[in-house]
Amino acid sequence: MMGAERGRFRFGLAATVVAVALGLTVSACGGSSSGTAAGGSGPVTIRFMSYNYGTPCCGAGTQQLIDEFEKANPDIRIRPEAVAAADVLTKLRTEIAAGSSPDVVQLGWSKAGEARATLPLVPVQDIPTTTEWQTGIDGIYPNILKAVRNGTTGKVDIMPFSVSVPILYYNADIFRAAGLDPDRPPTTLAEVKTAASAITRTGKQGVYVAVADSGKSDYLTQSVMNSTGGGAVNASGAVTVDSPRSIAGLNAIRDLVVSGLQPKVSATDAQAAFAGGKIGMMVYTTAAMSAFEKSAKGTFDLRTTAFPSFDGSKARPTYSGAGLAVFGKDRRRQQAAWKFIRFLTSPQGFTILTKTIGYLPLRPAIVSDPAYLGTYFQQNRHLLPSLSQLNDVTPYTYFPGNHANQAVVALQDEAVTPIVLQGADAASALRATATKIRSLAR
Amino acid sequence: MIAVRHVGLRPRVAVAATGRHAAILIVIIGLLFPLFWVAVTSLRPANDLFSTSPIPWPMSVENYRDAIFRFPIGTMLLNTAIMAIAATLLQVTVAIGAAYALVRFRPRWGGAVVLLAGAAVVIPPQMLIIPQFLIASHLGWRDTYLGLIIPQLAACGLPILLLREYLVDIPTSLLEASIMDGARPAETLRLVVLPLLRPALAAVSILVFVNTWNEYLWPTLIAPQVNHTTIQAGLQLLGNQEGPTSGALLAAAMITTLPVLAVYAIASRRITHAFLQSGIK
Amino acid sequence: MAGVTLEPTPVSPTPPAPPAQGGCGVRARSGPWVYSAPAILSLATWVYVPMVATGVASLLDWDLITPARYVGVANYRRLLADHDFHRAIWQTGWYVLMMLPLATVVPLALAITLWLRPGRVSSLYRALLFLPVVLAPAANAVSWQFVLNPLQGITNTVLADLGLPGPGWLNDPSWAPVVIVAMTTGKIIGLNTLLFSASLSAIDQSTIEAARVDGATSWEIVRHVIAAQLIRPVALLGLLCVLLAGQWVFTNVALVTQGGPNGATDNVYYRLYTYAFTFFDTGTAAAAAVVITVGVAAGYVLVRLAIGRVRHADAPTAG
Amino acid sequence: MTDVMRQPESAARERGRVPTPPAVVAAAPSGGIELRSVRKSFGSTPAVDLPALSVPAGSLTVLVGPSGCGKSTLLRMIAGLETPEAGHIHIDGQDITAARPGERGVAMVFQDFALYPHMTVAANVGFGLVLEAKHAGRGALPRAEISRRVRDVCDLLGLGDKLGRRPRELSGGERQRVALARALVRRKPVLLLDEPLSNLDAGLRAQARAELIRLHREVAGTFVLVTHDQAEALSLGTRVVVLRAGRLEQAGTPEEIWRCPANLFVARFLGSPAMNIVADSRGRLLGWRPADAIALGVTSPPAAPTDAGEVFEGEVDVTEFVGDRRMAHCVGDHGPWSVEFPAATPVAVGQRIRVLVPAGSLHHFDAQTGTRL
Repeated sequence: MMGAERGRFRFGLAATVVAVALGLTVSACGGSSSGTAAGGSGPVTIRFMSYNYGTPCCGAGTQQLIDEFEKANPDIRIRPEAVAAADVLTKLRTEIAAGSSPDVVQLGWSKAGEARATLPLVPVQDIPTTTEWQTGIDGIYPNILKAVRNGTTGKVDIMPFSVSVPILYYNADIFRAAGLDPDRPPTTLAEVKTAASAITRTGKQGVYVAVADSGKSDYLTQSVMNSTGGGAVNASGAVTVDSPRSIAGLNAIRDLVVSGLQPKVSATDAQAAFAGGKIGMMVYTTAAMSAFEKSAKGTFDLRTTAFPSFDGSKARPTYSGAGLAVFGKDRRRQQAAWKFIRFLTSPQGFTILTKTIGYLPLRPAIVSDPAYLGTYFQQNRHLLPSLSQLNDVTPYTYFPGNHANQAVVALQDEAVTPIVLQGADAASALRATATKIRSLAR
Repeated sequence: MIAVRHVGLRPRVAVAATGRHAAILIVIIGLLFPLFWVAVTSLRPANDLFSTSPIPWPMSVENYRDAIFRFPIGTMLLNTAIMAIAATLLQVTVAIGAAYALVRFRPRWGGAVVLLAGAAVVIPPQMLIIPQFLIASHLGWRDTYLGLIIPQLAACGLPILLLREYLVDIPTSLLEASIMDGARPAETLRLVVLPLLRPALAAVSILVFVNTWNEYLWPTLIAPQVNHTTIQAGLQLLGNQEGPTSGALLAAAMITTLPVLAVYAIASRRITHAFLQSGIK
Repeated sequence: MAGVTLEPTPVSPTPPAPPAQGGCGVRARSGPWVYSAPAILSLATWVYVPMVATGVASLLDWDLITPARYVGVANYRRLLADHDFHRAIWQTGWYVLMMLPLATVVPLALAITLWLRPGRVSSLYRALLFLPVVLAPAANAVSWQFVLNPLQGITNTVLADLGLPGPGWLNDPSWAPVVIVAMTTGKIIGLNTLLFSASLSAIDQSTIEAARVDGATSWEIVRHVIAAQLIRPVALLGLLCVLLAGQWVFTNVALVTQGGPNGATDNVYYRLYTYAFTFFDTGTAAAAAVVITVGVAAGYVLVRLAIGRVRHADAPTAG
Repeated sequence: MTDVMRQPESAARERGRVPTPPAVVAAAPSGGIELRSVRKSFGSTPAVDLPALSVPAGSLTVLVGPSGCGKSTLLRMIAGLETPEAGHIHIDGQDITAARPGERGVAMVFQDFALYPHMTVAANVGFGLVLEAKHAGRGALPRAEISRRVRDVCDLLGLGDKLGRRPRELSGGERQRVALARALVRRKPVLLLDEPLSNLDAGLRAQARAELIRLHREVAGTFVLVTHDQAEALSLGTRVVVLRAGRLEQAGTPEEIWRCPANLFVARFLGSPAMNIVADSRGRLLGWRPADAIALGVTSPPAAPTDAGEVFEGEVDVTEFVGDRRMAHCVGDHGPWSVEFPAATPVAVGQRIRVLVPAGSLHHFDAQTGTRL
């Protein structure tokens, strides 16, 4: 019991705490102050949330695009914000919940469905005038524009940007060692199997179809299901992951796993293994191209070919990558966002994107035009097989309801991953998951 | 378990001594091997990452170049250090105040404060994270140091409890003696309590620092941007890219580790001593 | 006569000043408040207000963006019927069971070994053991993932050279949680070895010498002298570590497996995070938070009771 | 004030030894304490309840009583470490009931000495002065003066060569002297000592007692000392205040309370062995000290009782040899009593003995109230 003494208290401790707190307030960096400028004149700053920005693979290219845009448009400043690809939806949603939505977002296609259903997306086609829009999209593969359209409104509400397609990468050295002709790569799944078993006999791994992708995107699952005549969602919006045709698609993959032609590993591990020359073939997105090229340089002969077809039907791969979505609230910022988007997707923008990051150019004309990518494609031929696929890429489908992303996660985690990693029975796994997805849609 | 058996049963037998060393070394190697291997691998060229040779030859700094020049790893490390140090200082300062108030003045409501602090230690942080996020966002603290640091005060319960335990061990008569000497409360704290508490403060600070340094969830939410976030959240960005960037990732992991290793190499004796002297209860 | 006198005069006319606040004497009025205000404010702002808010949110259907809707206990009903949540609870229990010995027995054995033979080597060992604690979890995760790469990681390469089949580690549902535990305990072993060493250093060396003079073997010393004095810190640290481990496991799961493969590494904390920040089902996440907190509190009370019992049972040996 | 310490020259000269007692300044000593209706309780049990008590300036007043009698609480209330629930405390006529401990002109020596372990002897002793100087701001004691005063007081207490040591490097006696030095250096009119000798071992304690008495003489301040040891109280104090259960039992010079214990409690509390108490034929209680009895015949038949006292008879139950004396514990008709003989006196267990207690050595108490008659 002490302290009868009363305190003419000299601040000491409390003062320190307050001082520390205040000091931090003063010295704290930036903060999200950009959300304030509503209208008026002067330069407008828009926020660009990108999963390429600030990364070793693609950061420099993105920065170059921003620099050139700002040079051409001195009244618009771009504030890039980096996020992890898998976290885009999370960050976007927390930003919006925190009352400060970014203006332009590089949004993965697998997340577009849920973003459309639950977030205040500004349809990109609605921002410019019709003529402006027409000039903006002039020359883009019509099929791409068709594929990315919003199924309900029929409008392009998210601008196609980094569109990738699944292709078959193969290691020509392993092909030769296995007695296969690297100039005649497999075009059907049956041929893939034959090649894979020849490769496994040499002690290497045969093939890896990365359906259980690390970003929890279902673009390859959909591509496989489409290619066997099924699909994740049918034309009327019903969930069809457990339809016999869809099951047949994943069964084909399971077949590879149980017969030992495909290693039971995650896509990340397989990716590293293919880059390390341990796997003969890999079905994976074109987005991995530059990374694979880098690893293969000086170690093996990397080649690519189109996504294989399944049991006689036509190959119907869908696309992955990201589009550019607009969330800015006021008109002025939306206009600025549109200008930025138009620049990013212009022939000039794509010349930079393709050269620095390896994204597929969305305009066939610039591939051969020496003013743009003509010379580049003469030296870098790996991307060419995938370009041909852009003509018949199928639309990406979205699960219905407000929990589309949750449904995709469920599909990938609870059905596709067990099939790939444990050779689980495709039919029962897909049926159980379909029930869950349907209940989420309600 | 192995260690106890060897130590205990035949202490004077040389075999036991060897066994003891072996057991400890096995644990140490088991814990540190991944780090060692990553250190070796990070120096290999990108196309030779999975070589099994323990010597990184041919050697290449390409991975480090990628990590340093194409990724803001320095900023992230700095952010992490600022966050961890500031949050530790803040938490420990706040805790000293509370512990001192509880012991020096013995207020009637002291029991309630101890209870509140104790419960705060037990509540899983995930339970609080959504409201914390909304509060911090509302204050405009997203992607700021303030946002990274201040809400970590939620964890001040543990240092309060620990420091209070130590403070209780200081003889009451010392505090009273300082009062008789005419010291004001702040002077008693600064001139008598804090010097006596130094080893305990070091140990508690280290404990808090380790927890803060290891914090992952909060930075990913409150400071998602690459230039504002911490290394824990930032390495995710590298790992999450399309295409394999293992080389850069490994180099980044090493760069993250090196300053810690350096500080640790200098201060490990102090750190362990702080713990040993304080005799944490 | 006496300088000190008992005066017969009655109570002084001035009424006694009432400085007392209550039964236990008078305190400075502002002192304790000023010093504890930062702590009380911190806890209120960042723990207790959020806690109440979470409690309220658990009764809402809310995605953080569209206006919230009151749904009563629907979230709880849905959560308690959710198989994913059940699995996460069992998995969390499994983690705790795996962690407990690794958080107590192993570091205790290491600490005792190092303490019985103090010296330079022991200091070095202790320093090396503590090293994983300060490593960034992200770097730690990267290292483990890389070493355990099933196709070309050094572990499986060596196993293959020994003619052993290398498991899929993080790709294998039965191995993945083990790897997560291993990744996490690296930190816990280091931290607890140091904490136990600290507890041990408080033991008077002379009691050990006395026991040695009495002819006690090292094992007997450990059993009777050290064990008796360490029961309390061991039990409490075990408890603390289970709490911390939950967080560190969470970090590793979030960094490495995201709960997979096939939900094998899931746990309640990660599940809560998933509800909250992957599915943006704030209501369910809040309900899960409430359920978890109640569970942790119950576990805490049980452990406290168990400690009381253990201490009671061991009191005679303590001497 | 304690001007004794302003003796730098002589102190420096005789560094390391207790200096010769300087002339005590004859000015009226200050530090008189008045307590009025002071009350304090812990929970429902009253700790201190004193209608009035005064401690004269310049006295060495010892508060004594069994543990829990409230003596420490009383001391701490004077110090300002506890605040009374009711009543007022005055020092030198000023009401200091609500003053802060540092401002009421008191210094204190704690039972465990409470030395700051992280400070040297010099820093320990000078701590209060340094703070005082700091608080005073301009016009404060200069640093040189502080260190001079610290040196002087340490010299006075024989600590001159220990200034740079830390408490853990000192012996128990040295620590006690540091604690004293720390209290004395501030030259407060009142010095409070809370069981200052209880942490010393027996040999040192006798020496420390003498030193304390000398110190009190030299310093000429008011000392208030708390002890539970009645012998210490009697030997140290110029005034003794006996407390029980928070109430005053008796206050006076040691001789007064030894000769005329005000009640049964005081009578029993003082002296070792304790006073014999037996009931007499008139229903009163008779008390006498074992040493005051005169043997009337141990082996021979009893002599006739005289008017000059009271004769007691009993059978020896236990004998104790205590150096030059021998104690006999007897069972008498009215109960047990003890008596002290010269060591040579042959007393055997089982023997019947008779003793005479001179009338002047007899104390009479009321059987009901215990008060002295």
